[in-house]
Amino acid sequence: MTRVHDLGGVQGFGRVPWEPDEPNFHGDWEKRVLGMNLVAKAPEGWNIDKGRHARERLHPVTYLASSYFERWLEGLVLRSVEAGWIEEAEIAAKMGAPSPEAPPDPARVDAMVERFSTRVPYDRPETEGLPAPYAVGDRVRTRMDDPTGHTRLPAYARGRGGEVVMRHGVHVFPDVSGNGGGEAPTHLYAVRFDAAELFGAEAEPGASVTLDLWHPHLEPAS
Amino acid sequence: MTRVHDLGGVQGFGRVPWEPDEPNFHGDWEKRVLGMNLVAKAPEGWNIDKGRHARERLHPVTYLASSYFERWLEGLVLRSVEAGWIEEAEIAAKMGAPSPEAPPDPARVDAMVERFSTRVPYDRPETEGLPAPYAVGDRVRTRMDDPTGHTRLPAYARGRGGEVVMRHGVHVFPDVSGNGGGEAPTHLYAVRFDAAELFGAEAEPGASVTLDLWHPHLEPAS
Amino acid sequence: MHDHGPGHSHLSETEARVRALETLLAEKGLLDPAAVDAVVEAYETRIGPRNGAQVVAKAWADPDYLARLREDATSAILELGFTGRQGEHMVAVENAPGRHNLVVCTLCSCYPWPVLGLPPAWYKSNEYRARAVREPRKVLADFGVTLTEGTEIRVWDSTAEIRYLVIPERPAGTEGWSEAALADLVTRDSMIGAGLARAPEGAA
Amino acid sequence: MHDHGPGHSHLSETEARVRALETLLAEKGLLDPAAVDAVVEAYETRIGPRNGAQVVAKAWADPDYLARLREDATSAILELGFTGRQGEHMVAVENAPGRHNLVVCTLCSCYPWPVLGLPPAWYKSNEYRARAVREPRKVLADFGVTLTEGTEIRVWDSTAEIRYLVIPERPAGTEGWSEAALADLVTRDSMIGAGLARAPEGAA
Repeated sequence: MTRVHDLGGVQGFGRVPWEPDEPNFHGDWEKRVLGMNLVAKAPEGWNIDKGRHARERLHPVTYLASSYFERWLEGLVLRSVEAGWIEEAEIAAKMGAPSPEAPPDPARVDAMVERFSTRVPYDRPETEGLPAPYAVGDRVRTRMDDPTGHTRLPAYARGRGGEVVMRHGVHVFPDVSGNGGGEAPTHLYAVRFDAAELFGAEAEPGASVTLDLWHPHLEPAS
Repeated sequence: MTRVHDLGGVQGFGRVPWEPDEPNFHGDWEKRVLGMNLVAKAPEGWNIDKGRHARERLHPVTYLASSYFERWLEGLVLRSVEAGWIEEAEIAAKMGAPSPEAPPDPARVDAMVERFSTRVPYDRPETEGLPAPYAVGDRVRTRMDDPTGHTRLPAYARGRGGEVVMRHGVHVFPDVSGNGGGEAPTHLYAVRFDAAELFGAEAEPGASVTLDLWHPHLEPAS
Repeated sequence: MHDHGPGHSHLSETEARVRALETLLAEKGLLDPAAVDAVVEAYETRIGPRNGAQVVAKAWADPDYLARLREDATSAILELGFTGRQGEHMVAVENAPGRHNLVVCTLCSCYPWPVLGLPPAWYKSNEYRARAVREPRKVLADFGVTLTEGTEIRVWDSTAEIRYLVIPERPAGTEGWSEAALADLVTRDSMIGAGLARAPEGAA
Repeated sequence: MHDHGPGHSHLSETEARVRALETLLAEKGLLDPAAVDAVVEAYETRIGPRNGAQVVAKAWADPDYLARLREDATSAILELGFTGRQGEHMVAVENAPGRHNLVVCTLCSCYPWPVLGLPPAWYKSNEYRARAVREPRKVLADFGVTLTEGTEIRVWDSTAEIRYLVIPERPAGTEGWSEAALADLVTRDSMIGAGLARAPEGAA
């Protein structure tokens, strides 16, 4: 893997901590972290891919030892610090502040439902200059690169042969947009890999993994 | 990577914590951990590869967040528990025990220097039935497998093309011996990889990495 | 042994840090705490797996709807009023005899919020993200789901903004049921592939 | 921020656990605490980088020895009395103008104990293990070592029981020096490749 967030196939983890009828939150602080991430001011040019990469850039030990909402908390801190808006010492100085929670205003809840139920799609018109797309049924092989920035090609699926099973159209390419390079939209596909191709002879029989991958992740396979 | 111990090339780590004239130990407990690992009774059939794999099998978060000697401590606990000799609860019951340190007996120190200055080699006679070895200068490619047990082929060097630069003879094969399968000695080589082959276009120019790899890790490269 | 469960040992420190950050952001005009309350309330009470259950129930009950769901899941789901953040591009994947689908996001924790609400902690866990792609059958066994020998398992790793909704198999003994009654059988886990739809009460 | 430096937050708990384990193993007859003391003393006082420095100094001063070191480093090092655990199979790799060697063990922390003693903490750190293979030049810069532009860097990842000893370049201005005087210029770090040999005092 490139970074420790790239967890697919990593060994040594135990039982999945499933609980029946699990609540959305395990403490009020988790609610605040979710809400802050959704409504706090974001830097100019911020996007979902930069948000993911902020969490990925947490220290590896911090990342792996933290819960989801702890990562979201630190990702929000990182983005706000990098924007020059706050400093770590200012947070420390506010430790002990009382909870700002208040009963929500029903009209504002309605507005939020409306706001977050608005579709902000990631597909883009097919522009000239894009390579000819692969077709459903084409055999492809993923790149072996181990790039230093944000990427959506997980390490466990690098350098593996699979089959295009869906075309999703042209989408924003996170490997560029997450690294500040603009949207760089290109063809997006669902590509299916036999488990044995990914995990070798010890893979579970009759299993496959399908990943959504962009054109630059792929090369034609013979 | 297969497991988090497989750290080569993993991104997100900061400055190496170098200190000038660093002491061997940063606390007496580290000495005890080293010494216990070197002189405590080991289970029948124990070997260096099983010892490494015990540490690798620590929980991923524990592994990554622990120091070297903490990993050695927990590896020793794991091996002693798996041998059926101690139980975790017995350690808990001894918490608060006084330090057993005592001034070392000079004669015993001499004996220890003698004992640990005895060569216990890992090379073995070349037996019939081994495949014909690669020669220095041969181009080879590493396997893509992601095995579930102990392996000495790091993830960053999987599926990469390199050149045999030394033949080390026939050595015990940890990918077998670390998993309880006996010594399975086979040809061992030093194989050199250009950094760009391992890390792509962003690799540092003029760099290479040479790994010691065993015959089953390799396939001829065209 | 050391505690390696994430997030439970620093709770009070984390709580204090969260409050400090919120206070700081609010003072700097970067955040409106009342908006935090409102968006949390929205996801706690209005946006959740009951939405997805309606989609599944309609797909079971209405062959024309199922056809539209197969053709363009985003539009078919929008027919029921569900869309928005993390559900912009929907694909429905159908379980069938001999085929089971399981959804994961190994790189973060992508999840179809408009139809399923917020993801449960197990979905976001290191354990699930690491293991679901490598040993889906063992993971399902952890959840108490044992598939028929020979069942094909299709794991979907949500690496893009496409969100996958599993359509579980319709339980036997539900012929002629209303969509509302059917929806009560559709659990959140069944729409991730981590469970099956509930059998009707009284069924074997 | 959370503390992510390994091992410094649980010190007293770890200390207590170490003592508990040692007491338990001793009571069960699995360990002799006096043997622990003795082996620690051996590595603290008898087995260390002074050994390797003698090898390097002799290689600099004695062309015949250098030839034997190149031919069979294990035997040549044994001539000086150094062998044993973690030094069973030695290979010497020589720096030269335009070529620098750096040794790491990415999978654990293999290190040539008979000639260098126990590895320093930085060698065993996650940071060094992760970065040395991917960005050796940046890592060397962290150590204050700046190589001439265009210098080839050969990183050696110690994945087997072969142990690599770096022979640093002999500093200028040491012509005719005794092996003992030369050995004083050979630092531990220079034999890992993480440093250079010291320049003679008074040299520019």
